[in-house]
Amino acid sequence: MAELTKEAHELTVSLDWRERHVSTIRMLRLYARTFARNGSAMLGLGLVLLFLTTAAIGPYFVPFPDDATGSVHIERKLQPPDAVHWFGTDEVGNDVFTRVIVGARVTLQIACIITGVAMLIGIPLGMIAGYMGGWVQEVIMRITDVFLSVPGLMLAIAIVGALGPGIVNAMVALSLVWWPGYVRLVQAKTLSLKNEIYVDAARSMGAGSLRIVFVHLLPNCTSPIIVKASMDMGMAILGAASLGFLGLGAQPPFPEWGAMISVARTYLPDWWWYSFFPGTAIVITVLGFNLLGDGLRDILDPKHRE
Amino acid sequence: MTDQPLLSVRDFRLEFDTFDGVYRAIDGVNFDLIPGESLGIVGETGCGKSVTAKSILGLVPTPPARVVSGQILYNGEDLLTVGEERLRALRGVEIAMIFQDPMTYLNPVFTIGQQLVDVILAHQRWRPSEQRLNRAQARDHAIDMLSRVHLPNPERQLDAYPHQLSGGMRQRVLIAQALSGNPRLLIADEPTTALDVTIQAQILDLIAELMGEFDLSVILISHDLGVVASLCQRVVVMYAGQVVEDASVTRLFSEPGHPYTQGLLKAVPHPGRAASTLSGIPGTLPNLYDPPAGCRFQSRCAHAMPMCTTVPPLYAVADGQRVACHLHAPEASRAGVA
Amino acid sequence: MRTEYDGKQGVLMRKLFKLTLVAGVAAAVLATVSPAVDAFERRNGQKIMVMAQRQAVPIMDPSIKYDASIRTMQQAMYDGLMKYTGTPPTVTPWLAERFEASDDGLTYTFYLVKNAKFHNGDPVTAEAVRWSFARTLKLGKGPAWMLNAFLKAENIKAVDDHTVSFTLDRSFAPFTSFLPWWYIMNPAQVMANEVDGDMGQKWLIDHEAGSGPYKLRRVEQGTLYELERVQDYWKGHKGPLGGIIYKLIRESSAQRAALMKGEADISTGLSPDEFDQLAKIKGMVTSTEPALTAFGIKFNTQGKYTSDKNLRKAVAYAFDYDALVKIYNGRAVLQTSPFTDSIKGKVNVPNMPRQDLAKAKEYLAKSQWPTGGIELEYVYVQGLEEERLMGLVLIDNLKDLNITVKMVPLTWANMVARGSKKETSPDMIAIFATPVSTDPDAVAIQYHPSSHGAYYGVHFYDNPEVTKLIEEARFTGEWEKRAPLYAKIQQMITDDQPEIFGMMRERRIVYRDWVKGFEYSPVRMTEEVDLYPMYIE
Amino acid sequence: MIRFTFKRLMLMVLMLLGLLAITFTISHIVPADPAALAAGPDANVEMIERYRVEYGLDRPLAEQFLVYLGKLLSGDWGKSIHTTRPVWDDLVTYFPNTVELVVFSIAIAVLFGIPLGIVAAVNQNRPIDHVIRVLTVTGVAMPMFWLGLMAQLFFALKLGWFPLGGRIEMMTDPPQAITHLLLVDALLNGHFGTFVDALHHMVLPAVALCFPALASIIRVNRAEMLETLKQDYIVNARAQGLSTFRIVAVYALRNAMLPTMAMIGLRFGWMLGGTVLIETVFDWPGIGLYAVQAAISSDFEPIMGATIVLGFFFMLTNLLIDMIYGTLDPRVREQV
Amino acid sequence: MLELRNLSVHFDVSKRGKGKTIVRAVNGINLNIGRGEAVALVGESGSGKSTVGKAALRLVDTTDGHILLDGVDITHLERGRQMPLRRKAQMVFQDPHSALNPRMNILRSVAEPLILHTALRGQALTRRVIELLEIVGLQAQFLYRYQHELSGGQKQRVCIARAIALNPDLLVLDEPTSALDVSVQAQILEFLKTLQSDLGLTFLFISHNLAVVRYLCSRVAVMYLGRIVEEGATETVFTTPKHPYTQALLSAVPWPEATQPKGHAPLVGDIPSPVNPPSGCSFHTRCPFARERCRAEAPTWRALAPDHLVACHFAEDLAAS
Repeated sequence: MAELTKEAHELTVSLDWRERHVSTIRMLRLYARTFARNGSAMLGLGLVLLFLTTAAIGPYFVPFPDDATGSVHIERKLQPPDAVHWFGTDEVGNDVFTRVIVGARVTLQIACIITGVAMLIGIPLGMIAGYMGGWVQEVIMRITDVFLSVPGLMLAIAIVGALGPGIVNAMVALSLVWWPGYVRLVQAKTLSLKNEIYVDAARSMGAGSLRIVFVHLLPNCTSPIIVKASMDMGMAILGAASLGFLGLGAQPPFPEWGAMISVARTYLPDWWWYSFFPGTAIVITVLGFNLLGDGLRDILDPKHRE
Repeated sequence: MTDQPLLSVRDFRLEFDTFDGVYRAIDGVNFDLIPGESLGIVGETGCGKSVTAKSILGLVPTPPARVVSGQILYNGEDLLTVGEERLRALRGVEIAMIFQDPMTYLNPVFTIGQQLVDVILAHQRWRPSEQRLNRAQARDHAIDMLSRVHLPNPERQLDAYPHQLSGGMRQRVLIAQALSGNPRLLIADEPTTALDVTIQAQILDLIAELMGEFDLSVILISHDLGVVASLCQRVVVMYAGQVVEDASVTRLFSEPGHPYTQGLLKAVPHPGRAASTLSGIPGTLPNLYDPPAGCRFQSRCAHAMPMCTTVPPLYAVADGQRVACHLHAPEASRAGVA
Repeated sequence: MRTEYDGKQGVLMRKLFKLTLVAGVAAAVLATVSPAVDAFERRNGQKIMVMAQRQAVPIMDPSIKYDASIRTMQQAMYDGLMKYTGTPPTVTPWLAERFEASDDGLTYTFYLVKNAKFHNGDPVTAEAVRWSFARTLKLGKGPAWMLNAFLKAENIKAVDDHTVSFTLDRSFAPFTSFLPWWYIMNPAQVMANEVDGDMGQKWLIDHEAGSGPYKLRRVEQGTLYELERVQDYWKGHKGPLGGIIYKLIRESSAQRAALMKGEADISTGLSPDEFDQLAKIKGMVTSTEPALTAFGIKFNTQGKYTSDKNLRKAVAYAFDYDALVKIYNGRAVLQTSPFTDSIKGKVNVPNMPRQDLAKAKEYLAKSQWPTGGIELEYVYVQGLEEERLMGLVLIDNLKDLNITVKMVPLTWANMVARGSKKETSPDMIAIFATPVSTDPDAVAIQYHPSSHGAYYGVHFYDNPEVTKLIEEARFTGEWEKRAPLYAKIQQMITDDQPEIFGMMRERRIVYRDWVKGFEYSPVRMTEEVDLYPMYIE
Repeated sequence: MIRFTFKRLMLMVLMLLGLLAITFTISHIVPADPAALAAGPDANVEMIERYRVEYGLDRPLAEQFLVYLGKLLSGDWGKSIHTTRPVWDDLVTYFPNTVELVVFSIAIAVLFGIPLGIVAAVNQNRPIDHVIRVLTVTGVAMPMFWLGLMAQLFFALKLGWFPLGGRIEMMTDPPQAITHLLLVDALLNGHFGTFVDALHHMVLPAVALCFPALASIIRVNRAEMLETLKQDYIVNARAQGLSTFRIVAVYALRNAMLPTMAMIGLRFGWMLGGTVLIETVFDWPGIGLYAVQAAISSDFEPIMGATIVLGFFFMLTNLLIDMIYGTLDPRVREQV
Repeated sequence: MLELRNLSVHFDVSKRGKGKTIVRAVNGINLNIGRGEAVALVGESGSGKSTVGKAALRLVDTTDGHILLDGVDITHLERGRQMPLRRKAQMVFQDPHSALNPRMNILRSVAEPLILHTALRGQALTRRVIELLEIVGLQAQFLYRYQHELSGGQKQRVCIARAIALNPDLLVLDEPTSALDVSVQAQILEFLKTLQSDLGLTFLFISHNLAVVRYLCSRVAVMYLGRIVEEGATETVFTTPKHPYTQALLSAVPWPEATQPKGHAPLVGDIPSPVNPPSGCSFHTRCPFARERCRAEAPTWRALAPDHLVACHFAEDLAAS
């Protein structure tokens, strides 16, 4: 009985990658199918892809690449949209279309950094708090609570106010107010997963705490994290744009959308195109990430699956 | 007691439209319930017994469910076609239902009293106006019902929330709620599965007691042959959405007709007898997205034969026992097909 | 998935819809109750002028703080001994009928008008004047810096009810030109509201005790300030006006809209583009007088990079001066000297740098960074659109020198704080500097080491030779001797290039055509308006 | 419940201390010299030093914090270095305006959000559901300030239905301050016109402010209603013959309200943050505008004051929400 | 093999500021399991039987008493030194679905103990896993499947494969079949029976299902509210139960046949809360034979016959009646 049958042995050796991952492939197919049926999720995916493509290759195809880094052509300032300047020009004659396109890359960087830093801080803290429990959890969660006890944007403004305006400081500030959300999410998830029987089982087999946290718990936390991260990309863009709007975020000529609006709003309503296009870009991108996040939630979180 | 059935399920078929295709959950269910009778429906997970029971009261959401064919006649009235308004008038007043896990079937944020009184008041709509109860009377009625299900301190329990009661007490509350409209038929869907054996015994005794007291007919759904045996007079065995056997309790345990019933009996360990051997039924449930033609048990059946690819009707065997297996077909027809 | 609630859904839907509908209708009704907008506001039948301004007036105490918005209010509520009027600006006696200076230039005696009285009816006495000056000097804030170097409170004497004398520690030629910044308060009223020995500081934040043409009617901090006409103002009024509302509108687009809708009658601080847009509209009057204010981009002459004079020169020659004028849509003239045009003794300095890339590269080659490759910081006031644009111009221009520019917007206060130490003072700061006097000393002193740390001294320029000349000129009495000294000073400063000498822009003030009596004086702060002579027809 | 409230209040004090410590630290890493700031542009070194001593800026940070706490407890919230006005006076002036705006706004969000969520859930995948979903998705994606600007341009500037900004008509004298809440004071003084005028000014900013919250509330309420309607106890309620309206509007709603309440609490915080943007756009003399101006002038006592007040207010509302939670869900009540 | 001496496990579930709330899950129990024996621990929910199983494997901390495994006291073994224990004793859980990590395929799940305790890696590891799967009657094709793609019976087989991967001596089976349908349960029970005799395993079998226990185990201990009330050879306990609780329990189980057991008199009331167990004999609140003494005095644990222990003051009288 204990002797391995020959066929079984051959089976393991002969299994190629595809066969080994047949379950994963099937699952991904199911996800893809669920996703494809969800119209708004597909729209979100489309918008996000459009955004990512723009961020990736857009800067190489813009008509006036110099305008993105700040040049001055006062002679053609504030021209309405036409065949040359699709989105018009701004107050120093830069092509708004160019700046909006290049802004996609900047915006992507901002969103990635803010969510990335927040995740890097929040996820380990959340896992530690949830798994260790006791006073460690108390300390971490109380600090988290303190950060959450004041409206995020308000705290970010206070931080930027102290550090001084600028895109780097804005990102620091937003990351600093963003991580508590991840701590809460991961801590709650870890807390509930900790009582799963398979964790007990792992412990009964002698797995140590680190192994349990990273091998058994973390992979099971990924779904809500992915969903939140997708939503947060949009929210981070909004946050950075809000700071930019208040003049505390990115500074011109840095082609960040929020900063563009912050300047452009003084040119409303007569020179509407100047703020309209960056604003639309923000709405579309955030909408894309939100719809994508919603769609991901539908397929990753069975509770919301219909 | 007349032989006119109180409830008659005829050729009932129901499908679910799901993401992966059409799930043929119920495929031709037939049984009758005579007034005053207690009927057990047994079967393993996924055999469709719960869906059948919920269909009687129109509680299966449509979509995704879809009734393909059949009738569910209650006093001659087809419940599948009467519509929501009429069903509401029947629910709790004519036909009542209790469920498996008494915790999840009570709303956690309302007191027992609120939930009981609400149901009682809802029933008043169907009563003649001079007999209608007001809120205070409904409350009295609720207390009365709670004491009839032997819930200690009924008046105090009215203000309790579900989570403050034990499982057994919650099931009593559900029973009180179900019987508050004085129905004629009680459908009990695995009423004791979530309970401990000692509590299970209490609840089964209670149902038996109330059957007499309220002149009830009962349909008891369970996966536990013992539970069915202890309460019911007649048993319907279901497998993969079909009725495979319909017999009196005595007949079923002494002369099980269907290979599935036989296998089931051999698989259950007996608490009252010393260990001999057990044998499980080999194989797994057929895929109901693409069920095999004919008898759905054929792939696991030791007696499978070519004829099994046709759907076996319920052959009358003896003493009211009916078995859906070609083994019980008259010799002639068996030979004919073979 | 459709739910199983089809049966009673209709009823439910209808009920919910009714709820929603009622709420919606309520909102719509509210929306239509829009009050009609008049051409101008009235109160008790008298016309009220509304100013739409972006900057708040957080504090009105004349001893504590002054800036354009604060002075606009202070000037309306208080009187000074002297007042600036007209173009070119002259120092006109105001509460003082006249004054006499002793021959040594140390003692000044002021003779007050007899009919002036405070808003509560008390007469304006010499004692009140003495007390007001003493208070400001004692508190050491606001305009105290102008005089505290050579005037001690105990050397101010009330000679009689209407005569007050000042004895300076040493002679100071421009003394009287600083007096318009000092206002006279009613000591009785202020001291009656003293708390914990604060000399009425808390009370004066949003109350006044002045003798000016208007008195404070209400203060709604952060929203508006309303002034009410003092009917029996001792100097009389120029035209009919019941009061003035200084309304805060922080968005320039809203500010403009208010002006267009007639909700506001006068506005300052609009961007050149907005200004031009408004100027085209019928019924708008614009004032575009040249200002005393100079705009320059100051280098930190003791900073890491900009201590290199050749680098400074290179930047100055790379800069596109025409862009400055373009930014203002032509409403500016370039500086031809470190001194602006209205300053006495201003000469046209030859060889003022203008954009010349060859020369710029030449100077750069001589500097420590012959190939560029450095980043310079450009600090400007957050929200000042023109300064931001100049930064953009700078970025564009310095690209040719392989120098990058980092734009750092700061609030005015933060910027000044950063510039207060040579260690933190940025490489380049955009500064609008309005001299508080037309005397050349008011400008020249900006290049004296005693100015280091003040906003106009952020360059930390220190040329001992120039310093000597400034001191000499300052305490020289006769103009004929001073003039050549100042000409030399101008030339030497230009050569050292402590800043990019920019331009003088026109002030942009817009008001409705029913507003009359607007008087301009270039010595006022950038967005300051003298409310006294104005009225509505 | 009293015990619960008391314990939560004690916890709140601790959280406030934490919050104070955090903001104090943040606001003291200012690169600029606050004393130089305060002394003003023309100040010389001596004047700057005078300020430094006056504001206690020459002492170590920990000591400054303790001094600050001590003063706070004695009712002295410090004064603005920038304007020299006492912070407490400013907070009393500005904070009530924010409270009114935010409360009005959240009221709109809740009053519209919950019914719309129910309508969408009950009509899942029908046209009305799709319309509501589009509304909610764009609502969340729309930058609040952008929405505010557009609303201002369209409804105030173009159509002229609403005023451009501000709290009340400028010629209206505000009623005598009793509660400092303008709407309440107007009613208390019987100035009905002022009340309507103030409300009229509030509509645009409140709507712009509530939109993301409204969208979230609809979304959560819809999802939770759908989830709740699948629950066993709903099946049971139907099996016992309860009417659909009663099931949806009473039985399911109360359960669905629990997560919705949590979302309302969360969104309330966002709203308090969002007032910064909305108050900027609409010139609303509230604490957000005040805080932003303090922040950009590195004026730390007002920042701290505003942060404490906002934090305190947020904590109070969370307490309120927890108490509502407790009345809605008996299990929560007992856990405490 | 396994010896529990006066074992108590209490959980502190107090909430801050609400006074102490202690759940006395296990309250001083003694149990010896010999090598190769299959001992059942039966009782209703809340009786503490699962806690005993977890305590035996040091998955929960003991409050009092000692646990001896192969004569070695493991009661206070630190985390880092538990590895030998893990090799000797393994556990199979009630719900095989949640006992398998949903993000791990079967190969990874079964390999987990091997990775932790042996140097097997790569092909050798895979081969060993296939071997284990074959032992429990599963084919190699399941290797790369995930938990949700298997039926309940298959999942429980995977769990068993995982538990026997390190060739342990002791298996703690916590209700291994209660989540399964009867036809599958029968298969697993059969399989467990052969496994035990083939590999010479010692079983601590925790269950509420008396019928299953009777089929599989040679000895049985009945628990009520954290205490063992009766213990003995399965046949003895089932045919001549001495404790009134055991009697009630046995009579409450319906038989899968037309004739039901006689003397069916269900217990009244519910199991009291383990937070606040009744004084004296904890069963006295529900015992139809309770007398004054039961309320006051906890019964001693005594032997009625060489292999039949009971904790009841009046066990002899009841047996006689």
